[in-house]
Amino acid sequence: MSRNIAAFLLVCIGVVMFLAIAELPLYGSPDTPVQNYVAERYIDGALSDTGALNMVASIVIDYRAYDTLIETTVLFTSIIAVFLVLKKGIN
Amino acid sequence: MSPQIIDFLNIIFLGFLVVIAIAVSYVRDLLYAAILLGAYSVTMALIWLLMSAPDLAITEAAAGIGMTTLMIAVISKTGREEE
Amino acid sequence: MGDLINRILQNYPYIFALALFGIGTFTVLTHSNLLKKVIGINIMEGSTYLFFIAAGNIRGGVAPIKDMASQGEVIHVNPLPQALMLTGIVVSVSVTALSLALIMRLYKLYGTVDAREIHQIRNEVRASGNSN
Amino acid sequence: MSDFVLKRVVALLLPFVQMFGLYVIFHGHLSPGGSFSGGIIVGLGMIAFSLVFGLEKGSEKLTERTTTLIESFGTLWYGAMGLVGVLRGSSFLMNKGSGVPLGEPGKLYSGGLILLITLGVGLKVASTMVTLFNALMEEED
Amino acid sequence: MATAISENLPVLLVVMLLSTAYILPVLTRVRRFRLVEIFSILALCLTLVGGAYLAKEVLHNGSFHYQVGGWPAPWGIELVINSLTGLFLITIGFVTIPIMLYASADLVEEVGSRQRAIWFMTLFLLLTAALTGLAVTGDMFNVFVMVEVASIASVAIVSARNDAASVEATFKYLMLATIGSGFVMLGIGFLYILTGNLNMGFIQHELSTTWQNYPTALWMGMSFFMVGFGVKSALFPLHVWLPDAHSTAITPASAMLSSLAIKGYIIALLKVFYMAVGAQIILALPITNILLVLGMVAIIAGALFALAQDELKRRLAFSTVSQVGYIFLGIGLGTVQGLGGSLMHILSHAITKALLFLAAGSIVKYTGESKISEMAGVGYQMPVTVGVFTVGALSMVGIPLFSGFVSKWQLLLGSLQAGNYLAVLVLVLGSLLAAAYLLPVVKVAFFQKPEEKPLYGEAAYVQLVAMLFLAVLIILVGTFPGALLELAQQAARTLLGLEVLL
Repeated sequence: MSRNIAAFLLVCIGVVMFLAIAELPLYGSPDTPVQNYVAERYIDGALSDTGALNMVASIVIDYRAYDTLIETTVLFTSIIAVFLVLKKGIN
Repeated sequence: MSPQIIDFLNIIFLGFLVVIAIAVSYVRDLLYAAILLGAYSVTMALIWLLMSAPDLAITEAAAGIGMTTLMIAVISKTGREEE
Repeated sequence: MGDLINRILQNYPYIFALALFGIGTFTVLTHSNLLKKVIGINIMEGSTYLFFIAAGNIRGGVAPIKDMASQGEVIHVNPLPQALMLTGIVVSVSVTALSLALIMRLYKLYGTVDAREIHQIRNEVRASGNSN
Repeated sequence: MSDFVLKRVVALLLPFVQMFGLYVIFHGHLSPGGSFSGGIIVGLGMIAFSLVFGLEKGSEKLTERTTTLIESFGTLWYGAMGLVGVLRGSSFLMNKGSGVPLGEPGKLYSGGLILLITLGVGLKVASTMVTLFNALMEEED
Repeated sequence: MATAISENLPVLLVVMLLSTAYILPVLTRVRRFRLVEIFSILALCLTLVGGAYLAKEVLHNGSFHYQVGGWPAPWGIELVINSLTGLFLITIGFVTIPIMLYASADLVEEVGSRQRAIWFMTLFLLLTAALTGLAVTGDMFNVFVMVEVASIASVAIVSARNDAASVEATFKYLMLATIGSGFVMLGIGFLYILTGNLNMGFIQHELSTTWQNYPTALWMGMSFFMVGFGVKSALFPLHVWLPDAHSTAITPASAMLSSLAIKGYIIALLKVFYMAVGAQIILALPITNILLVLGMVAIIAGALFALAQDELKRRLAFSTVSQVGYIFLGIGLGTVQGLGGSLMHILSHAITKALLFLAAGSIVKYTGESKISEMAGVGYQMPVTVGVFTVGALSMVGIPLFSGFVSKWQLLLGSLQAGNYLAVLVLVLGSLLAAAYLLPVVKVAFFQKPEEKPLYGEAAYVQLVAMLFLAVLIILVGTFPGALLELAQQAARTLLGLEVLL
């Protein structure tokens, strides 16, 4: 029963999704909103701004380093959570 | 490679992803399901390579295999069969 | 109409991404086996990476790594979605780790990894607690 | 017999796996890869050691206390690197303006704080993988 | 040094909480456990001080921006500190300090061992840090990462007791929270594809000219956000995880989750809707109407479910579903009064629900009874605890001079202003139902004689202090809401774009 309801809902959502996908900028074209001034600065300026050849690394650990700090925290959180779930701990 | 070939390969691999995702629902043996998850990650890593994201490819492959390892470790304790 | 279908077909990675998202969510919601649920979560999160990376891709673009040797002009794809999805992968690893730990704990407490059976056992325990 | 072969092969392969993981970590700013992927590879190498040579032997090499310390200090190290910028009178997590030399592009030491941060996070991720595996496999109560 | 701190205060608040959390697990060998607790309470107090300072700055000088790493806005991560930030930071400070104080009394005994207590406190601090980060952030992907830390930490603290009931609830919560995260991530993806930016201000700027080209895609993205944050903040039909999780967790955890964690996601939703997409577009899309309807349904349905429960903590958990409905109703009204009222309700419900859960936890623990019908005469044995519970209940009902009245009055005025008389009716009915499900507890506790002489006494000294602190806070906010109400109104004006973002 719940399986049928879920399938029905997903089909409904799917139809709307097709309409939404048709409105999105075309995949793979070089002049979508995504390839704008933001991406340009990362591609052209990363080497002089951060000194790293790999632009992904320069974004991850320099331009958006704060995100990566929090990402490391996510990992830390999950480790502490696993401890809390599985271990008895010492007194 | 020309963009058309890349598109073609992309579609094949993406179709493969969908097949794996559906297969997970029908496999009764959990070990197979976990291995399918590993295959999912590796296929995805191939797609990242085709979409020129090597960083993501290496991370996805490593993370996927790591998760499959942990999952198999859990399955080894809880049993393989899905009722 | 033909234009609409053409646009949809050109955006094929988004279709696959949303389809995978649907399949993943469906797996999580309908399967009673907890490990299958976790695999569904992984499929779902993988589809969101596909969505982002497809957005940043350019046909004929090269990987966003500067090559000191090459001289010619090359088009690099947008590196930002790739950086974001690295974070996304870490998040899904963390969630998977926590859910596996919870499955181990549930197995120790209930002796099964099936959500329906666990629910049944809980209800029985609650009912017997009431009668006392 | 097969156990013997497995042990020999793994003992032979593991150094290379670890070297590859460290390479991925150290060259994160030059080539694909980085702290997270490299850290997972190193961690998976250690997990393979535990799987083949036994859990006790594995956790002898890396005790729970050590991994907890690495967990905490890997993340603290990141925060401390961020504070360099604050102490220099500029913004949190600043790299270029914080007075750390950026180095020559393309060389191993380039990118200023990027290499240092990658190293700390890579170690942390490796220990995370091992800790996860040990916690899941451990028989408690 | 002082200037370095005050200039970098927004990010340093988050980093200070995070560093405290990083250090805590190393401190397992510290002999005096009390020191560890004081250490973490100190960090929370610093957050309150910093938050109050930021709120004061914002109230006088308007909102300001901070660039992490020194990178200018669309490239780096930008933090935006406005009145919304100030209000939520103060809420965080008000609620976390008493909860931590309360927890310090019997945490070791509740969770099993000292090390587990330290892990619990670590997760508590990480949750606080993530909520602080959500309050200050101005970047879409930063919102996602912070939400992720918050959900993993809040999922984990549910299972702190590690018994059969709580672990099952935890797993359910984790699965639904992760599906919510997936939806949020897809929503961010839609916004990113349409604008090419992650910075909220820039997204708004890009969308303001181009959004007519893709209304369906934008609506799809917005509904993804609504479902994602709706699951996490227990909007009515998506609340299924909440009653189990909040009623089986240990007392400090359920107080924290019910009062703050849920509100953090609402703050994130507000940031996405009003700071990233912009009030004009949101009010033009049929999004706020959906929220209005869902909010009204949630108020009534949550209250009816609460009435049907006999277990005290479950009743309070369903009451949270009902009160979250008030907040969404205010958001759905889309006027300054309504939005200001719902922001005020975030604060007043946070302190009220924290107090109710702490008091209920004490009652359940010391009497050993979890059913309301078996709590006859508790009030004679635990006069202070039941007394503060009464204060909380009156505030929840919305009696004048208690904090709940301030926010509900604002919401009522907002509905009247918008000419929405159905909303007025629902608000009044919700308050009556709140009286119907909370006041019987007080009646049973104070006016029914127990059958046999009970053997229990009052809760621990520290716990009483924590609860009295919250009770005094409720009355203070209810009597002198001036500055806070002004802050909420200013935040509402800022969000609706009526006050120019500085």
